[in-house]
Amino acid sequence: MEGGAKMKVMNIVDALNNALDIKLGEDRNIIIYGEDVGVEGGVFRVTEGLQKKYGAERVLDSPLAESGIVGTAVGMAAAGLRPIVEMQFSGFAYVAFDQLISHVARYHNRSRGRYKMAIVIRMPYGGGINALEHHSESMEAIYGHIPGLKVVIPSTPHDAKGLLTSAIESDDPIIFMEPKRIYRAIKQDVPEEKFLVPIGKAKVISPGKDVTVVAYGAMIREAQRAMVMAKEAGISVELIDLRTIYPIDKDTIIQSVKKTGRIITVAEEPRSFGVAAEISAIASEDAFLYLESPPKRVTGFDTIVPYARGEHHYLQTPEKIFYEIERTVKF
Amino acid sequence: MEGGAKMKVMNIVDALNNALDIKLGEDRNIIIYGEDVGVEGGVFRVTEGLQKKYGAERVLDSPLAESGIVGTAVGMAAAGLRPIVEMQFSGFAYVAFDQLISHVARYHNRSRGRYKMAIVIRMPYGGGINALEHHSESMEAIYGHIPGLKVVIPSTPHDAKGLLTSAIESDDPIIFMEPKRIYRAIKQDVPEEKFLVPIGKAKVISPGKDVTVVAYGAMIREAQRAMVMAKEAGISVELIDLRTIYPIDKDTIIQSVKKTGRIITVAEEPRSFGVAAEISAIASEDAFLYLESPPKRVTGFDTIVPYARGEHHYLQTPEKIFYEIERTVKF
Amino acid sequence: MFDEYNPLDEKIFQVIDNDGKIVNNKWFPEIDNERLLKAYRDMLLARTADLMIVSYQRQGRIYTYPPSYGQEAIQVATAMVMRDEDWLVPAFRELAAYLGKGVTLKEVFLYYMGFEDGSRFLNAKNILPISIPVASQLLHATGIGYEIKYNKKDQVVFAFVGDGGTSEGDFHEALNFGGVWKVPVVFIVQNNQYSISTPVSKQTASKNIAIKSVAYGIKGIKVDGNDIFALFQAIKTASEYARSESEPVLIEALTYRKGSHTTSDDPTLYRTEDEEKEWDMKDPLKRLKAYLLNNNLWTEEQDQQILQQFKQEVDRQFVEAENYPLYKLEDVFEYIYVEMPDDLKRQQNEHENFLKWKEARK
Amino acid sequence: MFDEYNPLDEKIFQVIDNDGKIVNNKWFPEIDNERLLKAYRDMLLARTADLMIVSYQRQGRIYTYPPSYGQEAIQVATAMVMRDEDWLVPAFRELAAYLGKGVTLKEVFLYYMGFEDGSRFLNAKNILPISIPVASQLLHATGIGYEIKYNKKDQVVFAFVGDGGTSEGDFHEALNFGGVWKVPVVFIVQNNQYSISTPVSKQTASKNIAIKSVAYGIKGIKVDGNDIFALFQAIKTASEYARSESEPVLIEALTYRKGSHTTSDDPTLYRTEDEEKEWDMKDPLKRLKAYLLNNNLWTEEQDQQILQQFKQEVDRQFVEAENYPLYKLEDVFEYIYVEMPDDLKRQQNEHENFLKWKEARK
Ligand SMILES: Cc1ncc(C[n+]2csc(CCOP(=O)(O)OP(=O)(O)O)c2C)c(N)n1
Ligand SMILES: Cc1ncc(C[n+]2csc(CCOP(=O)(O)OP(=O)(O)O)c2C)c(N)n1
Ligand SMILES: [Mg+2]
Ligand SMILES: [Mg+2]
Repeated sequence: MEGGAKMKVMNIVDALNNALDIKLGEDRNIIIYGEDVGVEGGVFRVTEGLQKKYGAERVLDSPLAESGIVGTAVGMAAAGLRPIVEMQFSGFAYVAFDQLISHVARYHNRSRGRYKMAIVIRMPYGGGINALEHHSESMEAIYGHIPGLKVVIPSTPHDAKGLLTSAIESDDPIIFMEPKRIYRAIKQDVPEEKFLVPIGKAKVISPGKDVTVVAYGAMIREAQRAMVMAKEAGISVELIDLRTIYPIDKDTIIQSVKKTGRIITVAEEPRSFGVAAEISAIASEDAFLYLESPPKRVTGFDTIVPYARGEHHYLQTPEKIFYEIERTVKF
Repeated sequence: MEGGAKMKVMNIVDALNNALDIKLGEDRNIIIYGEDVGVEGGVFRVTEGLQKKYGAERVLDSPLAESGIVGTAVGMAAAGLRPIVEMQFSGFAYVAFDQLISHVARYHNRSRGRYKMAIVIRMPYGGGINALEHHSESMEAIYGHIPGLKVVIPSTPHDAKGLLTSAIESDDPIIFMEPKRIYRAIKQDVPEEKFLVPIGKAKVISPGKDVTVVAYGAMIREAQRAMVMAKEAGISVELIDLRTIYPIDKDTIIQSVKKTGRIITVAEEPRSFGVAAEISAIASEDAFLYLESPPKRVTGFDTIVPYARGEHHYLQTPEKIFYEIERTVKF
Repeated sequence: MFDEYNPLDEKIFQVIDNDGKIVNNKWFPEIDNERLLKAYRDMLLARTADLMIVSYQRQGRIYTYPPSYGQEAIQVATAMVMRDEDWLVPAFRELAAYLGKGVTLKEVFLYYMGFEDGSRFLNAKNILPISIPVASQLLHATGIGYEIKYNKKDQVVFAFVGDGGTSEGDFHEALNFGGVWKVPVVFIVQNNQYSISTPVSKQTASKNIAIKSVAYGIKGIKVDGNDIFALFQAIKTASEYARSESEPVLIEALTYRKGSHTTSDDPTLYRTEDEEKEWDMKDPLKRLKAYLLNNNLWTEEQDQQILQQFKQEVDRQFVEAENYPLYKLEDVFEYIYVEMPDDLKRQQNEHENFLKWKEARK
Repeated sequence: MFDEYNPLDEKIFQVIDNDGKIVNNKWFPEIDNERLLKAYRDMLLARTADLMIVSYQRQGRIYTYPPSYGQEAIQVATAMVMRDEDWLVPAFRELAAYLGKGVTLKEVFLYYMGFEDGSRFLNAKNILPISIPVASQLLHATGIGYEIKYNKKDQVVFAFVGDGGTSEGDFHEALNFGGVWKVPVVFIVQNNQYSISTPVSKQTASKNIAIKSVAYGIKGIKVDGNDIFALFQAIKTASEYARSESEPVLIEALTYRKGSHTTSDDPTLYRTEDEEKEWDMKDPLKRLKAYLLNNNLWTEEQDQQILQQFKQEVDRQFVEAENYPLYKLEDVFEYIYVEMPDDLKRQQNEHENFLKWKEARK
């Protein structure tokens, strides 16, 4: 599909902006709003230039109120629009949780199919940018646990564009979490045309045979670095980019574990009750007889993400991942 | 400790009321408020009679605003009071999530020990009472995932009193979830005096050797019924009442699994990213070599809790638990 | 009207008194007799249904229900003004308004019998389902208002909330967004004096609720919520203003929940009989009936006759609802997503295997 | 004063003009010269520190910082009124107010260097830490107010929020609870015209922000936020009222954020130079300085001299902060709970094992 396509070098911000631009051009039901997304183009500039191009009725600055942003999106969606809203940082989405859980996630069911919540809720998340408190958290497990939501996290510019496009075209509500730490860190050739990366499908980034490493978002890059270290140590890693938190791609995970017999999940989140726990549970439930060592979680501690100066203690590093890879393989 | 104590037959509502009464009497820094907890004594009557006894300054009806209730509790706690607030149903606590996550859970750390959040947030939760939407959910995993909170769920009148008393005396903020389905269903002799049931300690309700069943809240009763069926089928179940969701009592779980080699978690919550996943992960991480069958989750589906007429499809029944016990033992 | 009845002055807009006598000729609305009689019948039907549901509930034939009797005038007046294309955004205590939008009693019964299907409201155009989290629905109304404005539609949104609901942050955000976005939404507060057991005085220290419009730069008015003439006039004026100016309006309608909060509530814990009696004299149905009788538009015989008809109709639809097909396992899964994840299908299959096992064991 | 400057009339309370001339003798406050000079010095120190932090940030010596210069008068006036026992509940742009409460510059630097320790404010009595989630802190203020009332203490709470913050539900709930509970809280809105790039006109349609007090049945006043005399008078009157009546007050202080939203923001995207120039004429520091010079209370020489002192002091404390001990692994765990769960200790040990392994590999 992407073979003959015209390509352009993009970072994740470019890719997201490009996906929004294409979809705004295609579908006049799409409305983008949130705090500072209009005139300024968002604090990370993901919506830059879109208000100029599509007008302030379609790309607008809202009052500073996240529940208001998400709640009005529910009404817009019920009336047939397809709002894409931004939470300035994922750490400020909590104010909108009631609208998210009670309405965004439930309206389709409550109205028994009458109203579709074709809403995308974008939010930068994760640590590593020396930010103030509340700007560094990774709460994807909470969204994953809420029935009615789908949760997507890209790790590359290519996927950012393809997944966001799928999210916008989805009739289900999507929590679209953007690993802001790598917003501009990775550049890649991305097709200029529209294309889709399917929601709910993980990607085997590189096949291997000794151990499966599942990661997503900014952790992919760290895991890749760990993979290099592992290779040097003679360990062959199968790296999987989860890409979607829910619905989680069990098949890809299970298939991989059945091959490697070992699994490690790398995530920025607090450890207990997190995504990594779910993956360990899946592996031990559905690939029990194939497991040669305990499924391992390489995650943040069960602590609040430290302020900038302490973050390095909390964040997963290639060394830490490699350390756990080695321990797992030697188990 | 409870040996010579005077006992009284109580249901869970009585026991909670009694714990509140004793603590109100002991400590004038305790303030109870929430929607309809004063004059009416709460929609489930847990605070019945307390306003009359302690006055409307200490037991009061607040405006209808959960964020307001939790947010003002943060200020009270900072100023040295020990507020106990009620969310009328756990399904309405979402409105208060920002105050819960950003402040209740974080103030002690943010102020580096200067301010303690000695706050108890009580909330009836769970299904099985033919209620309207939002009145039946079980979102304990979300609270468990939030660093800074502790999450407690009693399953008996005795534990309700002992755990609530510990929660009130704790200097850490406690999410106290009350299984409303069994509010009045279980009666038990409970000491009239104050006593504590420690937070963070699970209880082995009945020892067994073939399979460990972990449950909590209203699911204990269902699990006990399943245990009877299992016994008839010649299966010896070790039943553990988790009592605290976080900090989860890994030691008790691991010890049990090392003995039985098999583990099942029974919970009302949606399956993915839930408490049961955490327990499966713990078992497979820390008792890997002892596991003789895949850890199993007997939980709700990853769906919104159905309205009253469909709830029986969703809720865990003794048969369903027994079915999974049998499958696990036969694995 | 908004100037004359500025909520800052604490004036209440009223047109008829407790005896159904006109006290405000200036603002007496033009309503032809047929329409007026229909309004009366609609109020009576809602009240009849309401009271019958309460007794069905006592018989264990339906689950918890929040009765709305005493508040019918507000809802029927809204229905009178509301066009087919207009949107209704309910809270959870607006039986007469749903019916006015075309919802069937059967659907309402299904809802309170615990079927999501009762929440689809397929026979009514442009209506949202019942919303339980207090005040949250007001933001949906504002969002719909945005769509109306964006697509230059000739529509107005009527959104309901209770007095207790005005304390929630979402009330504030909905009116504030509405004011900034300038959307055609009529926010109607049914101030029935209580939020469960909590009186308005513990809910807010503001002089009244209509006055809160000032904080959002929008119009507001306080209306006698048991006076169908005043309500009709106010809601009509508000909706015309909202429609032509694309502006929100806040209406506070003073009324009283004559029944309990829900069928599981016991109002004697927090209300006095005296208070209930006082409000009984202001009963909206009695007042309209008095007006109709005074003006020879209606007779006691007609009243009795139609009451019987209504009772039969309510019962017929109730029994129909009782005979609704059983809730199937697949109903739990069907509408959670538009595109159902494979794993949900697996969970369903897994459970079906259990059910087969269970069946086989018998 | 509240009656004379009723926000419904859109009046702004002002005492001196842009040139430091008294325009309102009636309300000119009694402040002795020493106190006034101290106020000026405090404003100057805050401004000096602010500008220096911005340049430290450019040098990469501190992380993102939200400058408050232009808004010093509000904060220093609050500090002048605030007693030791009173509570300060900050948002995140109140440098001068923290300093006025006894917080050291070093602590503030530590905070923005990414140490939780900078958030403890140990040298200041009755102050909450900086609060990032917009408007959420106002509820804490109301809660503290409840404690004051409950324990019959002689205290007032001063709580800050921005214009953008007034849109959040928590603003509404805090003022509403405050009104119902009748607590001694002075809510101060620093209306600096913008919420990052979003102007107040997109934030609310209400005539002004002070007017929102009406919705909560409390007093409100709109003050020139760059006029230290007016601010002192208003905040003093408000705090006396709050203290004696146990009632909240809402103060809107009109000002301008002269710098960027934070050091990562670029105001040229959303503000014009003309606008910035216009506000430059209203600069609170200039106005007070003009008054002092006019009245021979201060000289340019003194100004230069003290500025040099301040610069040295700021730099001294900054370097001290830079030499703060490294952030240790145990600091991540220490204060998450009062009673630390065993598993957290295990996580720490586990990580220490990794660190040992890492060390050994070198
Ligand atoms: C967010 C939220 N909190 C609590 C409840 C529980 N509850 C249901 S109705 C109600 C009172 C509502 O009072 P009001 O808004 O005056 O409406 P009324 O019931 O009088 O019609 C409460 C507290 C809820 N449904 N939603
Ligand atoms: C709940 C929440 N949403 C978003 C943000 C991100 N944010 C930080 S400051 C700010 C603007 C605040 O504007 P205002 O209240 O006017 O205060 P000012 O920055 O002008 O001092 C925003 C949107 C936040 N901190 N909290
Ligand atoms: Mg009410
Ligand atoms: Mg501002």
